[in-house]
Amino acid sequence: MKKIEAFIQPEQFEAVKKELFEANVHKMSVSQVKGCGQQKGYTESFRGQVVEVHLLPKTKIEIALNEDFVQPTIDAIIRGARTGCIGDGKIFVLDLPQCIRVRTGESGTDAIG
Amino acid sequence: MKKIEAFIQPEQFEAVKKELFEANVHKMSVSQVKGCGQQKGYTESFRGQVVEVHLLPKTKIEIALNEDFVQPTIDAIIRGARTGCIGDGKIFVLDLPQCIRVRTGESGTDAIG
Amino acid sequence: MKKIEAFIQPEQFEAVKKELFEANVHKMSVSQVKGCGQQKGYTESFRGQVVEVHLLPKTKIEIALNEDFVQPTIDAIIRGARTGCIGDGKIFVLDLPQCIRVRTGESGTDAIG
Amino acid sequence: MKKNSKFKHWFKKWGLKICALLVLGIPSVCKAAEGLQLSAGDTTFIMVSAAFVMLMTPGLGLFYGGMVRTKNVLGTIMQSFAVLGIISIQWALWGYSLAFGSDIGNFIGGFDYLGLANVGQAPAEVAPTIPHLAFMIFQAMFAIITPALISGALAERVKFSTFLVFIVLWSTFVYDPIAHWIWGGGWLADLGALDFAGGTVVHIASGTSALVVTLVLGKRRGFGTGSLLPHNLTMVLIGTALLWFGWFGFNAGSALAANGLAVSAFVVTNLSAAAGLFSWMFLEWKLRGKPTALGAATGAVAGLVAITPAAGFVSPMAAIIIGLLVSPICFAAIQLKGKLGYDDSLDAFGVHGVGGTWGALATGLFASTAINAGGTNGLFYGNPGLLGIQFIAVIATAAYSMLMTFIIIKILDKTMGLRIPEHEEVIGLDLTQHGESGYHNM
Amino acid sequence: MKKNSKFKHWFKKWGLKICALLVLGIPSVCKAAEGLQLSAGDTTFIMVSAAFVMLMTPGLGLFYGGMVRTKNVLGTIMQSFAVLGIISIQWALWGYSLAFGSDIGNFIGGFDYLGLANVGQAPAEVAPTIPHLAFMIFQAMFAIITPALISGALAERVKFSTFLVFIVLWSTFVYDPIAHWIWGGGWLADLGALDFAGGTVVHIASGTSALVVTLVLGKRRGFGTGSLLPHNLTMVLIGTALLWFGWFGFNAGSALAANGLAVSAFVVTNLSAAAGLFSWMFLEWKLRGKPTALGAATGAVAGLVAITPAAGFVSPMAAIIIGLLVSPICFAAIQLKGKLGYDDSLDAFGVHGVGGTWGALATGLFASTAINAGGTNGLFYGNPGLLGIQFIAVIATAAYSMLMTFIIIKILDKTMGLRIPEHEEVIGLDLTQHGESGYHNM
Amino acid sequence: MKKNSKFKHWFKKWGLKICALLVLGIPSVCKAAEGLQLSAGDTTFIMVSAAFVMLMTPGLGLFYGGMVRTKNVLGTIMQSFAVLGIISIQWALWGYSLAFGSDIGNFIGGFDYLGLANVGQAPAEVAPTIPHLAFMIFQAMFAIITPALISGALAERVKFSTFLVFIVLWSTFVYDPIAHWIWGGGWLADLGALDFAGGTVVHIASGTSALVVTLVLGKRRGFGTGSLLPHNLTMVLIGTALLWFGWFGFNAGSALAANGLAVSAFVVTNLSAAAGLFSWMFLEWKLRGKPTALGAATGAVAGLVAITPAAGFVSPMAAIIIGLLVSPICFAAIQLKGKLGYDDSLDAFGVHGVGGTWGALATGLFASTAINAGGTNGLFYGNPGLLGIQFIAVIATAAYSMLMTFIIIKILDKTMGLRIPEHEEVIGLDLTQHGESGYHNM
Ligand SMILES: Nc1ncnc2c1ncn2[C@@H]1O[C@H](COP(=O)(O)OP(=O)(O)O)[C@@H](O)[C@H]1O
Ligand SMILES: Nc1ncnc2c1ncn2[C@@H]1O[C@H](COP(=O)(O)OP(=O)(O)O)[C@@H](O)[C@H]1O
Ligand SMILES: Nc1ncnc2c1ncn2[C@@H]1O[C@H](COP(=O)(O)OP(=O)(O)O)[C@@H](O)[C@H]1O
Repeated sequence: MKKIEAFIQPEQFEAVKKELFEANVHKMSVSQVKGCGQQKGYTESFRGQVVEVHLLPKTKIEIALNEDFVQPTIDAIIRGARTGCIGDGKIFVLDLPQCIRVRTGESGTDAIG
Repeated sequence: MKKIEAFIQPEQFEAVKKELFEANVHKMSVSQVKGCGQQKGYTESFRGQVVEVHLLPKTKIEIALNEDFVQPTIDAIIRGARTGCIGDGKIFVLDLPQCIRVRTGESGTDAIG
Repeated sequence: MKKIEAFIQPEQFEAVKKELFEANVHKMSVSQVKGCGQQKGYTESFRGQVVEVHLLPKTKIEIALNEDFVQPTIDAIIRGARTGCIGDGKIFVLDLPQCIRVRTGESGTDAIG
Repeated sequence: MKKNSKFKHWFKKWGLKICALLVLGIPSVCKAAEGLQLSAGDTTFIMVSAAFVMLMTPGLGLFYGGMVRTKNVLGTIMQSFAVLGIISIQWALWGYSLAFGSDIGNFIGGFDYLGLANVGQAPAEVAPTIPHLAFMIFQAMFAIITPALISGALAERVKFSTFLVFIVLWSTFVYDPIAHWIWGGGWLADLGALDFAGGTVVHIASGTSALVVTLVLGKRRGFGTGSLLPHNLTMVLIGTALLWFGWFGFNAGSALAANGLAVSAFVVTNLSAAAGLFSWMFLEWKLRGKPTALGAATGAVAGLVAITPAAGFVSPMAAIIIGLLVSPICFAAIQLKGKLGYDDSLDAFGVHGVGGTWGALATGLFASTAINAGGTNGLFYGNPGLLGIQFIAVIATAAYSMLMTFIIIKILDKTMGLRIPEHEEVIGLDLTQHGESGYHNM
Repeated sequence: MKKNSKFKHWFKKWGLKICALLVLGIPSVCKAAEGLQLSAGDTTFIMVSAAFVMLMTPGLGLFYGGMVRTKNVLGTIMQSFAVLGIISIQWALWGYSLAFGSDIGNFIGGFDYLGLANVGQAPAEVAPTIPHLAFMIFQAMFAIITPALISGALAERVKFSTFLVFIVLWSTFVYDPIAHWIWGGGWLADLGALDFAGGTVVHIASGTSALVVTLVLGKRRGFGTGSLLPHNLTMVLIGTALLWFGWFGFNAGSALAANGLAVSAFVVTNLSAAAGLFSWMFLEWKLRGKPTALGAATGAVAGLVAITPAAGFVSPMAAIIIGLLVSPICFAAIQLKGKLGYDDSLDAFGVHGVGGTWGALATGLFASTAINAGGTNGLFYGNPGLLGIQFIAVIATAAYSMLMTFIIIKILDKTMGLRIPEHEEVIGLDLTQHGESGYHNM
Repeated sequence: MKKNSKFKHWFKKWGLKICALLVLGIPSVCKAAEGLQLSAGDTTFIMVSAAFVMLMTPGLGLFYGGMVRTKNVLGTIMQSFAVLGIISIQWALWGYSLAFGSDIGNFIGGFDYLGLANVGQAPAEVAPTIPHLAFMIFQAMFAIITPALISGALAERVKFSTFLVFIVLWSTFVYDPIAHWIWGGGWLADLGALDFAGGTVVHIASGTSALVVTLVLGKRRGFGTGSLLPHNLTMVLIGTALLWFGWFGFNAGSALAANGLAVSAFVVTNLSAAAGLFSWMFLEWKLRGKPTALGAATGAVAGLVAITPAAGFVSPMAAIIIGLLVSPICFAAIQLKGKLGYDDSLDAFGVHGVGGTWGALATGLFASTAINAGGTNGLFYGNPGLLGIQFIAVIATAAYSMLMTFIIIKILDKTMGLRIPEHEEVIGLDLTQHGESGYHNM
């Protein structure tokens, strides 16, 4: 099993979700983070004191899945998230040795979907 | 070492924390995410425009620990989180090759607890 | 490739960011979590009902990087985050088998930076 | 398609009735009785007071809304807004008439003001220096906030549709009669009970009804596990500020004229709120180790509740004492909740029921004709009788409110259902009752 | 260094002009015409009303600010604050004179009140029982909120500098003349059009201008994909509460004296707001399955908009009908937006333009001299003529506003640029226009 | 058990004293001096003004609360609420008497109004058309907000218990005497210093005291590292709106009657706020590249501060100039903070101290007897003497405030401890001082 972690533009999330659903990926966990990357930052000022802002809002998507879903899922995320501009984000794939469903206690590939 | 990531119902968090403490697991990091799973979604409407809501609030718990704590921790989480209803959540276990304590610079299994 | 996850004091984040930038680490994702560790908790009360608070705000930093950057990055984080007090936090290092840049589709070590 | 036609159908069905009302409603202006002379100062005062009291209902929504969990915040504030929408209309159509129409058997008002007939721009006996409409709208704001107070007892679990029906019935069968008893020339007025600005009518009636509702409704899922924390205490503080502000209109406005008595009521209102804040803060500090912001806010509201019936009858120093004492009393009552295990979620009973009772009795202790020649002396000024009368007023109001509320709520529970199903309670009022979330990606 | 000297330069350049203004501006107090007698009650009433209306502009900022996404919240609220800062001054310097100066050709006011010359502490004809300055400042608050309303149409994408220039031009060339037409003795007043508190001047003018602006400006990035959700609906509800509260000053204050008519306006304002809330809630319930908090808030605001022109002319029951009907009308208009594909982001046109039109026409239907002897009867009271006149007022206001707005906005678009570049729209107004974020680590 | 008995003990200890106060406190109503005639219009005006000013204190709490970090939000707002609770009572018990009691040596008031003795419903000399109690409560609101202003200087690090003792001592030994000097018939009044609504008493006294407190207290942990960002700027904007709104009561109400002067004060208040907003916005735009919402809010507040002493003496155009200039002056002062390295966290000195000083001096420049026949002409109207007097008033107020504050704060630092320990500062005021968190799972 693998765990995918994708960091995308918040604006693209609805599109990514749509693509994922179409690719039959329905389970995921989503959170708001702030990201720093090639995108240039902005400056904020607070009563004349200037602060560099390097972090812009990003959406993080976590999806645990079986191996054969990995590539279609990556493709779906790219389809939904790509705008061609800097800041489109990254997809990371980690190994996932174990997975358990709380409700049933099932584990492994049965539990993941 | 392993890293456990559990997604549970926010309502059950207090119970899970209690079980973890009883299982002698005192260190963890917790965050709010939104999850999409077997639970059916709701619709939201914004001035007549209808939006599907597939994501419901979940609590994510991250715990890094030594191998021998893994099973008791999983059991504790299940005890605290299970209500038997859809949406109870998932537990993922990842490998954790390295861990460092910032304060002391200790690393490995000494640092984790 | 590796993925670093660091949990630090929110107050130290600006310092850590500065150290990371000086160590030439410019890409990261940051989020707010609540952490429970050796730091003692506080009690909250809500209309006379007393609640134990074990969780205090922490900042989580996620950085994906190539192997040769791992040690300098860990050092930079420690430089920025260490105050010598309990609650300074932890750094976890995970294996990262795969990484894809959404904008270009590049993958692996090319995509990470 | 189908929905559209449903709407047409609904419109056809109601259109005529509405038109009928319109005809009924043509107000009769220019019918000022002899000797009544409009004062611009007093008229301004009552309009402004009415606006202040209006603001209290959304303020209450925020006060309550900050105390619930994120998933219920809109549902909770919405309850206050819905009351504002619905009781404004109920009051104009029949509520005002039931409360202030010509007396029927010392129990209820007649139908002479139905649809605001005979309520015009000229002054009436009830408030001789302001337009009758000004008195009506000032009173409307009281009729609105009272049922809104009850929403604190059924927070986070009540079905919205049932709540709406409940408040219409409750206003009609509980609030309107009790308002008549004490302010509309009913039996409590005859008895000589003092209630300057609504200690019994507003706070005891709503607070004791809240207790009944909460007992019938049952506890929230998770009650007692310590996980029902307020999602936004700054919202509670904003609500408190608006309540305190609005309460000046509530209490001072109840003098119905911008005179010395109004100012006196204004002053004691501020002092009792301050004293309540002060004593709750120190009580918590002593008993729990730390003074909380929510405690301070609760104390201020309790102080405001307690001074309400007394506002036009007591001296500033008495107000400080009333405020200082209300906090320990309400604090104790709230602890009871934990002990007895009922879930008066936002302490509508603990603060309004109990604080209002203390205020009504304190009026019997501290009332002084030196403050208000039109009042009566209380126990401390040599007249023990008043305390007895106040006691009767409290008991009668509480008993009637609780009985009627029990009947209404039981009927609604059997017919419409009072409580949302458990799985909806988990999801929250906002998504299940209103199809919305309070916050997105903040 | 360079910046510093730039500032000095700027100061030198403007210093003299400001001083000139100062001299110009020495107000001539103590010039009360014969027979004008100041009333403390009325003066209090108008000052308080002005304060209430002032609060509406930040209230509107919150109402709008809660509906945008997090990254635009400050930019949106800032638009309202900036209008408050700028139009306060514009009004004192020349706006008031253009609107209320001595009539020139039935179209615009003269320069006699430039820099508030001749506007003093003594009463003037226009409001004989209050200081002339009181009338001026009360009117100022109307001039402020009107352009602020338009900001709802260009939310989340307008360039801040252009917006500022726009509102100054718009106030000068659209608001000030129209205010003169109907309240300053212009041609609409002569025609006999009724507009008690600004249905045409405020709501139709701003609403129809908003439509033009939104059409020129184009849609927001992401419009129609369902991702433009309001970031904080509790903020919308706080804004609604402040608007409702302030509207009492808006409508009742427009009687310019604390008399029966003011109270009547106060009462119908509350009833129409309540009825609007009520009917929007039930409409949504019927058509969409659930009553939303945003819907209730929108309905209340629509009810307030609709009653504005009618407030001093209609009975309470008519107000209920006006409020009940405004919601279906505005609801339908908002659906159109989706159909026709223009992005009136926060429904400035859908609520203010459409609701204001309904209110102006409803005045032609329900106006009654039994309520206001100084008014005219409407269709339902036997005078069909008024409806025609109201119709002309609506068309004239809308046509003039839309034409002028189109000219102004096109010129600004060509010269300064109207819209921020797309990559800035992605980042949001707060960081790109103001160098700030609304929230940090909440 | 033990706790319970402690409480009983506490109660026993204080009960008697409270009762004694009660007796003392029986107010003497109906003692109107000859020739004083209550006006309903004026009475309404002062009551409403008092309510407006009351709202400013929670408004200030929000203004400050939004600027601190999440972990300190309740602690910060709580400071304002606690002042509201405590000084309300202090004022009634002895503060009012010290400030407005019969003059002792031109320095302080006597004990005749202790516990509000002799302060009744009848008018008094000091404000002949309103109840004496109305004057008292209006002044109470000033006494409340003034110490609350100081909390901006010690934000995020002060011990709550010490803060409470501090404000009681500060009010008694700093505010009450200075209020007497200028408004209670003290030496500054005799000298001919002008302070319409509290430029010296309120803003200079609190602002310069804030500077002393901040110097003694030291910097916050993390000061200068750029990580002390405001957690919620929308809360700051809500606070600003409430301050602006309440300031109408503050300044116009200071006329103590609803007359032309009150309206004039109202108008100049709005203009100066607007001009301050405007010039701060453009200053930032020029010097920093972007106009911020916080800057606009700060400019508006600075404009309000600056006009406060001048409100009843200057023309609208002068008000615009005062407002336009206050922003560069305060802006420069705030930059100093960075340079000199002291941590006036929320700029209580930079805005209130400096802005108040500018306002007091500007009164010496722009005051005109054409606006207020009871005033004096300023420099620009041919009387250079006033500027000198204003200068003395500024220096005297600042020197006295700073000296006394230094003494009080040093004593408190030695005895109770002023600052929370560093590890508590890391955790935040909310958890360590109040055992609460502002937000849960939002
Ligand atoms: N090495 C990394 N480690 C952690 N997060 C990253 C990393 N690289 C990118 N991200 C996340 O992805 C977001 C977009 O990356 P960015 O470099 O700006 O765009 P692009 O990949 O298009 O060049 C960042 O804001 C950050 O949240
Ligand atoms: N494959 C997955 N990847 C990421 N998160 C998941 C996955 N499956 C479940 N989750 C998380 O767990 C939550 C509960 O899952 P759900 O499928 O609704 O319940 P159940 O496991 O009881 O069927 C989801 O809302 C989501 O946050
Ligand atoms: N084993 C762990 N698993 C997950 N998070 C941890 C773990 N240990 C520490 N943390 C995170 O690091 C933070 C600091 O840890 P703590 O034990 O308080 O400090 P220290 O490491 O200095 O003893 C915690 O609040 C938590 O967020």
